[in-house]
Amino acid sequence: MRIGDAKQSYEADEAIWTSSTQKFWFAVFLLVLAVFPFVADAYLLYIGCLVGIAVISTTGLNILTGFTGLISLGQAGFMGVGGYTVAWFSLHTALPFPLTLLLAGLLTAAVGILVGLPSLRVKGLYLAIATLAASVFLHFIFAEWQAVTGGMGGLSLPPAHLFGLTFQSDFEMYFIIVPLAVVMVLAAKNVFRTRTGRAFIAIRDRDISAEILGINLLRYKLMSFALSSFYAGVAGGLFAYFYRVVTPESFPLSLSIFYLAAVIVGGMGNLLGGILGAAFMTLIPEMLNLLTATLTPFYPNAPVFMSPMLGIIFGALIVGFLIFEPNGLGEIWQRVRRFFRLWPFRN
Amino acid sequence: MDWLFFGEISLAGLAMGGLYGLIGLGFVIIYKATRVINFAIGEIMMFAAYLFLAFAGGMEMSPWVALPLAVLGGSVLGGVIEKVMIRPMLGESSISVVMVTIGLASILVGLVELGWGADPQLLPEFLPRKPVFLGELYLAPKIAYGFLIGATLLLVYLLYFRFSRGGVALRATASDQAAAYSMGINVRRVFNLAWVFGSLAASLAGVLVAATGGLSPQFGAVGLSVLVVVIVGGLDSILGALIAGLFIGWLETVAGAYLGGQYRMPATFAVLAVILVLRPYGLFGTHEIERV
Amino acid sequence: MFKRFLTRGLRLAGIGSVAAALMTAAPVLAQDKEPIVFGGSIPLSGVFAFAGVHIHAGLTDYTNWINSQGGINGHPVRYVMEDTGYEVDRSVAAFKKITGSNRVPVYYGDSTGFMKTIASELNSRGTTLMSGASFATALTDNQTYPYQFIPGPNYTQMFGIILEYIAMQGQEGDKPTVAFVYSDTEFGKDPIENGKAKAAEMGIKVVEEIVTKPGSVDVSAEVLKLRRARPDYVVFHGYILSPINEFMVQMRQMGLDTQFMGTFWSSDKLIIDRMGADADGYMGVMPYNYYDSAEGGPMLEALRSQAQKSDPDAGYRPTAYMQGWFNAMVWTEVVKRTLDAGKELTGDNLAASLASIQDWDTGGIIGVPVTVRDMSFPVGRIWRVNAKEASYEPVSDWIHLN
Amino acid sequence: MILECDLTTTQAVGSDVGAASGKTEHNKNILEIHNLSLSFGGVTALRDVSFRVPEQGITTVIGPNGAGKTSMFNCISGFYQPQQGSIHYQGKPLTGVKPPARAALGLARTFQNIALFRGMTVLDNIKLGAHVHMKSGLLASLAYFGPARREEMAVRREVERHIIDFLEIDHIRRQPVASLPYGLQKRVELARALAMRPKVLMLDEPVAGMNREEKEDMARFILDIREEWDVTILMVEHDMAMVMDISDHIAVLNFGQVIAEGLPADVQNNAEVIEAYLGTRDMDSLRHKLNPESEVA
Repeated sequence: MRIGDAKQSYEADEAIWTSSTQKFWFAVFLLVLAVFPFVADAYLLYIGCLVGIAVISTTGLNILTGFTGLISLGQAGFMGVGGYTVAWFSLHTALPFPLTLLLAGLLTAAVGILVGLPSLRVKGLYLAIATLAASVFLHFIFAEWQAVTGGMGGLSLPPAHLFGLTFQSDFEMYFIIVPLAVVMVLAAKNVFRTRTGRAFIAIRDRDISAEILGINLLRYKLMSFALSSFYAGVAGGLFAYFYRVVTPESFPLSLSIFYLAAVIVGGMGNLLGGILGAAFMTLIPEMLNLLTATLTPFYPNAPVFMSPMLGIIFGALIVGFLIFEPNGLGEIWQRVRRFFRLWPFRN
Repeated sequence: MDWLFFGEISLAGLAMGGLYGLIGLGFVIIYKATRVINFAIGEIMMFAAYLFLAFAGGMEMSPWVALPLAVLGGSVLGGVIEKVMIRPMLGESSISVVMVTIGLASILVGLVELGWGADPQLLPEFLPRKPVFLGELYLAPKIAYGFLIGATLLLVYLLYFRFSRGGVALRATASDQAAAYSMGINVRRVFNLAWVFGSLAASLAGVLVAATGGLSPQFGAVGLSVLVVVIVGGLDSILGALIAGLFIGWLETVAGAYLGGQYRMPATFAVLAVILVLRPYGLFGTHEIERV
Repeated sequence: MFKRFLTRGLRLAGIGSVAAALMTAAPVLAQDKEPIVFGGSIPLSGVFAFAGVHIHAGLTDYTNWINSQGGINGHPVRYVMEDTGYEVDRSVAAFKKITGSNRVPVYYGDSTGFMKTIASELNSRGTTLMSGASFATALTDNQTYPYQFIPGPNYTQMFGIILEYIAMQGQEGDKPTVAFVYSDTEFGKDPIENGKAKAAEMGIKVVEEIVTKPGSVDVSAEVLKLRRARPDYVVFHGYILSPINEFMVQMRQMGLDTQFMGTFWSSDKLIIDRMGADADGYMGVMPYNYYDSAEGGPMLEALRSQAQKSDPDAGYRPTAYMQGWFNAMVWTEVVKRTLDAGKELTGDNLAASLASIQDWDTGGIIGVPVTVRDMSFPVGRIWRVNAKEASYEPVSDWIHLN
Repeated sequence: MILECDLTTTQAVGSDVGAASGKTEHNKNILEIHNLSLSFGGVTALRDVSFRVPEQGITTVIGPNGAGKTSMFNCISGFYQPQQGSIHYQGKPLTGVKPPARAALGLARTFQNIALFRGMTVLDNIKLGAHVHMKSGLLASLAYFGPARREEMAVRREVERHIIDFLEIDHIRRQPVASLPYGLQKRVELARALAMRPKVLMLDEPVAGMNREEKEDMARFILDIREEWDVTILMVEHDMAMVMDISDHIAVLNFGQVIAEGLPADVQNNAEVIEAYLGTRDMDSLRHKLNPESEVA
């Protein structure tokens, strides 16, 4: 317990950052994010943008799977809907990027609601498989609806633009992706300070009791699907602007599993954990490359033998976290924080 | 309409469907006893097929020695998986357990790449090559003989579960874990046995499927078709797995032949979607009553 | 199997040791001139790894060879690569990392997806010319991809070469029929529309068109379709191995005497290694001479001796190795032409140098002098598997499309 | 102040059952159950059950284990759909009204096996009870500042002042519910039901598994709630001492049927009830009856 954190008002008590120390560190964090693109090299900047997109998508999936307890294997498909929406509007209209991204989010939310419809009748794994079916259908549509999606070859799109400015380089895209990621994570945090978020968690913990306590299950499950897919759609839209190409092969099933893994490794039902998970999982291949490069001088065929390790590490992380650290990186982070708060008085 | 063609296509599909039924059986055994949905079943199949490749190809054993060895290897793998990864997850939410099997799938793919490389492989031939004709209907020999071997194991399994002690224990555990426990059945052992038996069926099917289609670290994708089979049939119904296996195998092949290969997955997943909406617990599955 | 596993490891160790040696060897050769960097996103793992390791070997060996020849106009060559797992986002990451810390005039891209994705960045930078594993038709569009070229014929051109060959086989007045079998991927679908148009133009009838998933699938039903269509030729595209083998074996079991053909990535020796006697008679279109072909030429000899030197136990080198080597050869030629003209190594200048290539003698890698058209080398030859010799033998002359 | 008042009530009820229940008997019935039948497959859970719940009173449904009491609650909550019969609430049939709508109408409840949301704090669990009375939609929630925050703060104020203080759980409001002892969990569940602003508060075995002290606390809370909140209480309970002490009206269920209904004193002397409880058919409830303190959850 900290000294002096008694609150004068309920508003202050329910704020996201309840102490000035927390506010200070958040401000520092924002400052770092703002300065980063000016000091980072092209490679780090690119990775930074990738992490930003992954954070948005992971947060969306966390809302659905982590907080509402509805497992989804359709995240990549939803991102694809967002990506193609942005691509189509960029090619056929002159809409600026905030509008195309909004449309991407909304259209994906609509698709999410459609996919979520069976969620009242089917639960748990059956629902997961329904989302898997959705991703199969979406992939089929991406590949076959030639007129709109460009078929297997996909679509190439012009850069994002707003008020005559275009956002083309990673440096420019960073200023779209990262602020959006921050805003969207904060918005998700807000949801869990209100009745909507409580309803999601109640459904996850005990859906039947939640219903008897006055929560309309279908309504909130669909709302969770919509919200989650909105995030996925925006992430997919950013993906499209970032790479400027969308093809059916950009959104494979393995990407859905990647995001599920990010949620698990980060911590289901923990927004901060989700962010950590997204960053961590995005960085793993890069860390592995680094390790390979370090090993190569001593062990020349390191690249060939290290590469399959990625799959093994990826799987081992999922299994290991589930068995040994089911609350994920978010929980580890809390432990570290507690340690430093009490340090050096206790260890 | 060319009925002979339709007949041949259907036959090919049903033969493949028989193998799906066998894999579905492996899936259902594990689910019935332990309530675990095993997303790694395709990768277990793949692992056994690579073992076969190692024994029959690399070590140049007779395929008829290599086949049982590979299948045995696959079942041991199933047992080890249960002990190491599934048992610690007892009592956790089903989502978590499923994710463990997804993680496991990724590990198995990595291990296979490490051991055998990423190159596509062909299994040494061990099935007769002489074309099979049923009346006027042509059937590719590999799938015909594959079907026969699969069907034999299936029959053995059904008899085993009906009459043997282990089979009874398995069935008892499946119908009521607590009751089985109080009757002195070693439930943990049964869990382990279920994984061994389930993986055994999957392993045999894995070798047979790889023998017809070839092998690569991406082989596990066949697990998706199996998922459709068991959901349509009902996760806890052996009969459901067999019938749905035949049906899905047939549908996949007919859709592929008449509409094009890109329609195989959407066609079966459309059936899956309809089943999920109309009978979420599958055609033959048990509907569980929920309690507050 | 353990023995094979071991030899595979040793072979790879050989490749690696050369790569390591290169880091230290390059500065020795430097004649105080700035090194020229060959960059590469190389798929050492993932679904394309079987080719990636050999592409890597080809690029590595070429780099060593050219440095032993004094580099390019006295500039030493440095090959800098990173593994991508054949995933686009990692390929892009590798590109950013490598181009971030080096000036990279030429770069190897590992997939069509990557090549398309990186195009906008490449165009806005204008510093780098790129080629790679992709023979995608779309990349020959110079408007959209001004800095990307194809180290051979694109897939449409490969179909063109195959169709020309087929047309030549027909008895008078009687054109053979053909069926296309391709995978349900971007790679697989690439040349199909153009291929059908070309066939129609040449009066060759496409009697069946079959789409399958790539890799391990049961194709019995598709075989039954082909059995009814009875094409004289079946052209595979978008596969590496499976299910080509299964089509061939099953159709022959039915007593059909169809001729089977495939495009570049389906014409590796892997097919012979895995299928054995069943591969006999299979034909592929290949722009380069096979490593073990009877052809000769100074460059082909140099390649063989360099390959021999880098890994004496490896023996045969697959087409992916040839492909890697040829890419590097073209880069060298282009850089050399640009330097000779006294120009800077910019994307535009390099592209212009490439376009200027006419009747270029590749020293036996390609059997005829080649001319660049639309950023590709539209040349190739039909080869046929002789299973007894375990090799491909040429059955046509070099076909140079116009 | 509260403490004083409820002690006297308990004593009064204990000493003179008739007097306590007499005052509510004339009130009209807020809930009427008519000929309710419910079965699962071949198993009959309720058979032709009828009874009434007088407004403002404490009505208790008793009966041996498996008599259908919880099924009864589930029918009233709308979670089970009875095959026959009807439930009238404030004179109107509830047929076809979905569970969340019933909650909004003022039917609140607790659960036999505590159904708190383990992933939330005590405070959030209680606030969840106010869900049906809140309006913020998804967009307001995302924005937070503005209507959503105003509403949240209003609910927080209400919950803090009227419920958390009242049930004496201020010290645990920030704790996750999973870490609380059983008795406190039961109290948090009661708090959550109160946050639903109930007209009828349904309590499923509110003192099961509690020690004597906790039971007395709970009885006191129940009586206070009835007094201060103008609530009708419908309760399922095994603890006969408490049931007889605080109930105004009792319905006895056995094998899915109502075998007696009326004032505690009447029910106590009913031959069939004695048969049901003292007869050898149900050892479990006999044990409860003879030695209520030894009960463990």
